[in-house]
Amino acid sequence: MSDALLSIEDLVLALPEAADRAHAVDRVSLSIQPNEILCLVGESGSGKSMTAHAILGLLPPKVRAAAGKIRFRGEDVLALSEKQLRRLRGGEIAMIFQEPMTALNPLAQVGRQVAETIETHDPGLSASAIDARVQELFTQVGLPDPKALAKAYPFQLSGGQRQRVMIAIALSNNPKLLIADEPTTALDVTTQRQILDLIKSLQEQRGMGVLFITHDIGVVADIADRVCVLRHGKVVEQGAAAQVLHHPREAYTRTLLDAVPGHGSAAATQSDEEPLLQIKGLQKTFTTGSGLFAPKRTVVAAKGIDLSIARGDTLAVVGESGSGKSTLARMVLRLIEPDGGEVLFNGTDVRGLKREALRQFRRQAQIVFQDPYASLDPRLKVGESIMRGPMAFGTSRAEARASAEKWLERVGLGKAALDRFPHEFSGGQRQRICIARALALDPSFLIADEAVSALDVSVQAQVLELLSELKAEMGLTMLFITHDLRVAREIADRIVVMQRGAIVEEARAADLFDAPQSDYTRRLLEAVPGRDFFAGRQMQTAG
Amino acid sequence: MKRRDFNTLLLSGLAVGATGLPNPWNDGMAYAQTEGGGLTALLTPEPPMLVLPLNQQQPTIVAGSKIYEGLLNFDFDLNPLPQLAASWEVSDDGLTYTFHLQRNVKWHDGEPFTAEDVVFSCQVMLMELHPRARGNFERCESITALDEHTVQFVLREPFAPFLKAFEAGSAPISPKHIYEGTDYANNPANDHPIGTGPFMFSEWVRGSHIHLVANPDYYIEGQPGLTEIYFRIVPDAASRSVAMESGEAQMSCWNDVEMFDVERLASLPHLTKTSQGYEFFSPLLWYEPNLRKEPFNDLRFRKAMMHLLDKSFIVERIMFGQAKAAVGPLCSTTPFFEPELPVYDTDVDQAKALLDEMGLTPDANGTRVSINFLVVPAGEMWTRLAEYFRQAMAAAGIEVTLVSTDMAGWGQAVSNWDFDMTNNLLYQNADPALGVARSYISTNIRQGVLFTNTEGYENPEVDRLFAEAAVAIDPAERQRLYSEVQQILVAELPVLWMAEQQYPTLYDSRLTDVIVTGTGVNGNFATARYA
Amino acid sequence: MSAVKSLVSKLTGIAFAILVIATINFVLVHSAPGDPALVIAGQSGATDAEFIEQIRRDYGLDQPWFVQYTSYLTKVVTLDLGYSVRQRADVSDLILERLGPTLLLTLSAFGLSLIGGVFFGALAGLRQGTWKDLAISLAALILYATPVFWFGLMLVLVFSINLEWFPAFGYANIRAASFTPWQYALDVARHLVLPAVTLAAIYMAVYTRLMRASLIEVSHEDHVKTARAKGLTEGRILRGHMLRNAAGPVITFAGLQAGALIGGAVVVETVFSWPGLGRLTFDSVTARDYPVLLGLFLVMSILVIAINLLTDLIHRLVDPRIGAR
Amino acid sequence: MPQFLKTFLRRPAGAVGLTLLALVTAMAIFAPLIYPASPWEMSGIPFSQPGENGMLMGADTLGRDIAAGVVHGARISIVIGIASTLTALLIGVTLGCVAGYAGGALDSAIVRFTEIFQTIPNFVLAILLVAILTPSIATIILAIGLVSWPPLARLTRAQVRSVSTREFVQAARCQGQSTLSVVVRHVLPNAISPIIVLGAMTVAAAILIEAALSFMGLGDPNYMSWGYMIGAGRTVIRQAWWMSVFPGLAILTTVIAINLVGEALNDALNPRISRA
Repeated sequence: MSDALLSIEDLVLALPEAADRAHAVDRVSLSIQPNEILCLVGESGSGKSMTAHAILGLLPPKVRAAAGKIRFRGEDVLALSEKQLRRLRGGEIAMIFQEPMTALNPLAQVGRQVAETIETHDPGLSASAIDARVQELFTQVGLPDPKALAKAYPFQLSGGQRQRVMIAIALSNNPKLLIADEPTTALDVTTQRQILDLIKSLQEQRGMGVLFITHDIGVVADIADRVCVLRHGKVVEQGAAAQVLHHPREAYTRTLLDAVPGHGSAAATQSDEEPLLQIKGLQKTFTTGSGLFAPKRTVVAAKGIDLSIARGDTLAVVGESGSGKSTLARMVLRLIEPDGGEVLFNGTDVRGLKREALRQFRRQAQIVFQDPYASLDPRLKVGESIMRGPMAFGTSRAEARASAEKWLERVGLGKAALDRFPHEFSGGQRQRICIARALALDPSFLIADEAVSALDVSVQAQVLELLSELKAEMGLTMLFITHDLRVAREIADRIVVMQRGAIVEEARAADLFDAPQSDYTRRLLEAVPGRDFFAGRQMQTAG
Repeated sequence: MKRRDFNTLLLSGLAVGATGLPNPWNDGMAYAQTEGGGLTALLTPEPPMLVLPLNQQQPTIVAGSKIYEGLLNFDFDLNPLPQLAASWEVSDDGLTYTFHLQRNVKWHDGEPFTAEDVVFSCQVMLMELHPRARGNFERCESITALDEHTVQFVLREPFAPFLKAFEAGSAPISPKHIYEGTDYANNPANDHPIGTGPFMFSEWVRGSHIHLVANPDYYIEGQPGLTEIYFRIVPDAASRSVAMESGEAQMSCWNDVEMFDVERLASLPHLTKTSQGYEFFSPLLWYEPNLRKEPFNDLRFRKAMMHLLDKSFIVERIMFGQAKAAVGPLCSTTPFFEPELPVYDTDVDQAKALLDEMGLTPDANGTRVSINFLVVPAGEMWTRLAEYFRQAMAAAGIEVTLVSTDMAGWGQAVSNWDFDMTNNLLYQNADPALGVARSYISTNIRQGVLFTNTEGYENPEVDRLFAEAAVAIDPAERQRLYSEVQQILVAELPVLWMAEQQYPTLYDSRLTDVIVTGTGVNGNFATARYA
Repeated sequence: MSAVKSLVSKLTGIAFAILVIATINFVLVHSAPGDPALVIAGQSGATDAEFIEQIRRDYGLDQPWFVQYTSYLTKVVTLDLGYSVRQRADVSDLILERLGPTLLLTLSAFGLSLIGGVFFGALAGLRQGTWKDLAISLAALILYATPVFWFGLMLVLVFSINLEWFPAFGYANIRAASFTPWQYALDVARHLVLPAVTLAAIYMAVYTRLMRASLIEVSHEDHVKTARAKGLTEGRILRGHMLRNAAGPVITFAGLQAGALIGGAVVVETVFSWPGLGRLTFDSVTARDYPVLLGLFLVMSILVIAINLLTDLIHRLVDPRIGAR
Repeated sequence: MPQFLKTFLRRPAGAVGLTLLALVTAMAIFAPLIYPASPWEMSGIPFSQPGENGMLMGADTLGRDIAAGVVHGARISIVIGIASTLTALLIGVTLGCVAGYAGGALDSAIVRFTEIFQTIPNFVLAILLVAILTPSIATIILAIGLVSWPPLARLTRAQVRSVSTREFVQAARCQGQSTLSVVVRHVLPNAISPIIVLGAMTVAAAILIEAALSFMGLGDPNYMSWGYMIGAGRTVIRQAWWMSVFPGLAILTTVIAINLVGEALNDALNPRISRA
């Protein structure tokens, strides 16, 4: 271990007293050799980011290293002075972050932000030399037209370009160790693929050590040389990637691997009846910024969308951000009014419905939203939130209460949840409450708008399973909005792929995966992290 | 801050100055101060113009009276003195007034001053522009120039105070060759007024100062004694006090200095105070009830109010001694003043007795009657007077609600008789017929017009006495008539007279012969000089 | 292209705003009960109804309101603000001669409050929780609650009456006529200190609080962490990555406060006898000088819009995102 | 609401503010008991220094007791502060709710109107309104209310808009609840906290505007007010500093108290909104 680039020994990070636990990280030990990628994987709250921040002494104000050592090339980083640390930061150790929009200073030109890093660590360098270096870096990270781009501000770049700039900053002083803290989580899947490839290739070119932090086992499968699994601040398992992924020793690791969606839908009942929902030629354009002093901008969210969902079917709408998939869901429920087209539910045009008819329609069609924190009224008890719906349709309070209890039991929370407030529940639990709320109205149609996107992978798997069960039990028809092809594959019978307000492809789930028709779908599929690994793994389990 | 930045800041300040601020340095004017015999006087507020025939606001007269002159001037006892008229005769029947004008008088533009100018001013220009002058010259059957230096006024009936009409502020003489046949208000000469006075207009920087210079061709040898006058416009009272204290200004008059500050300044060695020079105006302050309304139409109520008010409190505490308790409708400085008049002592019990007699008994809260008081919106003294009135009335259970308004609202309410009680202050203009009768005679009850008999007092006897006294020629006869009317008025209390305001004039102790007439600072300052 | 379009939309907005403001002002001023003709008459010692009628006729006060309104709007378009009967001067002249002092006062106060607010706010935000932060926050809290006119009086009490450092009232020394330009500028500057500090102090308190909060927020932003991860020194992080970012919202807010600033100037000008628009407003309200009031409100509103544009411009310089959007 | 109260009082700002505010309120309520004589009573010796002649804070130019004025002045400040804020709330919240929930052309019309109203220097407008309507308690309340509503309207609109696009409101709409029920039960309760806080701050601002109006001589002449006292003391500040100092301190204390309470309210109300 002595020749390790970085070794963390029994690191303990203490949280402030008011926190829900004493240690963010508890006796974590790991090491990174030069020229290897170590993936630190774990769900939220596992302490993976904290560990990474500790290496550069960038812990939040009230968190401190209580015990252990962090050795970088033999030197204990925790014992360094602020000045010595500054020499390391951006010099021998560089770091990139999750959210490239916020990680770059919005008010400074990106070239300047790179140059600044070079200047700081090499004060003697001339301005022209720095400029040349910036151009070179931009070329290396694959940015087009480096000269012009250097003068751009972050807001003028795309998400992927911003992350490339971040990488350029990180590489600017030829670091020995690169810490990448969830660098692709905020990106669309195709962009994620490019960035992963870039990091991998740069690592190989330069022989850097990389500490790559992620929650996505797929990503791990794609790039890791070695893997370290964290849970609740403790190391569960670590070892060579092949070893950990193919032959996990610990149950938790296995759970994580199994939880990755994409195995195929539970039921594929096909019916030839008249479709429950039919959408014809749906149009929507958003206009923003019509203030006194602001010019207008337009975004096309739907241009002539046609689709239909058969009774008892689950249709997944997949698309990257800005594709218009969420707008579509909201237009079906008339939470957003479309500009044109038809939405036929049971043959009647939803767009023509007025007051009471609309109310009755909404009872039939319910929705579960993405953000479990925003979708429950913080001022209402959980039971009350659920009961309001049936009561609005004339159910007596006692009956509504009984039904709410029943549904809470059914989603696995127990009736005690009835009298508690939303903030007492975790994200996954809240999503269950939302499902209970939707189903309490006994709908025939359920829209899930990114309903599992905000959840950790193990929780995600549970909620998906619950939805599948409920669907089967109640004969629900479902419209499932997601950005994640794997999730779509997991739950849907049919999949629709959207891009910039238009449908690119529609197919049965299995067909789409096996034989994508459009280039875009193909690109999406290729970008799915760990696709080969999981495909292989599925074959294994199947075979 | 870097020095360069500071300079930029200053420069921007100067640039601003060039657009709108007074920027007196660029006319190369050396500021004479006292050494050269110049005077810096305060002027409050800034007058709208200096052309006396067109505007008769107080500050206009203070500054304009150095440029324009009248035929006569008046001493402290209000006896006539020569100004543009060197001498004059009044016929025995009191109908014909003949004025012999000064020789060698020139307008400031060099044109000679003649009798034609006087005829034009009195017969044409002032008749159109000057309401007070119109009131006087309307009485004339004819105004004629007998020769180049003699003017004769013939009245339809005798009018005893007619001579008082010839003071500069009441009848300023203007140049015929400039104004005849023009639109007076928009005559370009208004920006550079031309008169016959000892000082000539030089410059006016709005918001800052008015500059007058000595008239080298003035018709009296050796006058004026000052080389120039600066009238400084200082809008803030405290700043004016500071200016007087530091000697930056050498004269203040009228309301320039707040009353509570007067004695402090007067005690400074470099300043002299006089309250002489306001005799011609003799302002009288009173509380004015609306006699058309209950309970003010009841003499007992007015008497009760009079018993509740303490004149000495007003004089000492509200007016800081810059006043004298009034005894009746005439000021002690106005001719035909009658000192022997009944007195209403401050006596709450007597007031209560009167109210009881009226049947105004206290209710559970001790309130006998509730009235409104319209506060004069002209400054602190008036507010204090209203507040004092409320407290004084409260002593006998009269509940007073103060109603505030702005100047226009006040004028509207008072002139349209839409008020319960208010304050008023009127000049007596040197004769009861000019400044006193107007407040009490029933023929002057004129809705919509301020400073008339707004309280609505009617007494045929009073009407008769005032009318006779106005046309009587014999001073002793007039005294008898006016004494009688004063007795009646004090008995009937149409208004509650409180104080004769004594405006202070403060000036540099080295100045002599400044306040030499009954019009004081409204005089022409020809004689003023440094000792 | 986009810049021209945004400029056009801006100017249309301003024109519309001015029209509405002019209308509101006109309606307000004309619902006043007092009769201006009476005041004019009273001031010239006049007592006859005929004279008053003549004044009404001369100045169009006898016209129906819509005639007065249309003629007013027409005049506004041609930048003719009318004529003040009472002051016997063109309203534009009256306003122009008072505009300088008000601009000098409000702009100095505006600058001072922004600079001071950003400085103290940044200091407090950086030293969050220390005695410096506590002292600054407390001072800001107190100043924020202080009536501006009272604060001015207290400054007068301490700095002019007791210490005699600065003149208590006025715009320039009464002897200023004989000064050289340099002396004059210094003299005005000396007179400016107390009013400007008074007006600035209250807003400085506001901006300090805002800047402190803003800086603390920025200090938690990811890009600051990035800057740290780049190995920059704290000073460099502050200058390069925090101050500008934190000052943006403060400047925007300051622009919104322009109206309040002008309102504050009215009180401050009254306290310090500063010969500006504020005093003119008050004098005109008491005198019911309609033309002046109408002109004043128009000019003040334009002034507010102008300050808004100015802060907009500053914000554009500070934040490149705004222009591009 | 015990949790809320606990959070509120745990803040030193809340405790101090509430204490001061209670003090001022008590002063207002018990003024006739503390100083039974009218504060206008001119019975003392003019220009008495603080502590002299039995007058705690001295006397003014007419011999009126400054301390009595300060105590009685609390009434007018509090009454006007609260009443004008209620007026402003009525206008602002109504317009803001309508604009925020209705959206569309009505929304942009209200927004424009509000923007323009905000452009007018509000204190100058208040001066104008009071002068035109002639100064009295009612007109002062109306004028302050009329110039104070735009920020409330903007905040209400922003709040209503942001809350009504939140997913739980959409969920409530999907549950078939009526528009009124959605607005009253879901939107308003979740939008109201910052409005309450701003309302508290508006009271403080209203007290300052009232004081400034009185200072400029546009107060109701029948009620002793702090601004009036400072205005009356301004010209004699050389001779009688106490006439200006004490009423000013009274305003300062009251406004600080309200601001502190507002801040504590903000802290106590907000975490539930953002985190709960």
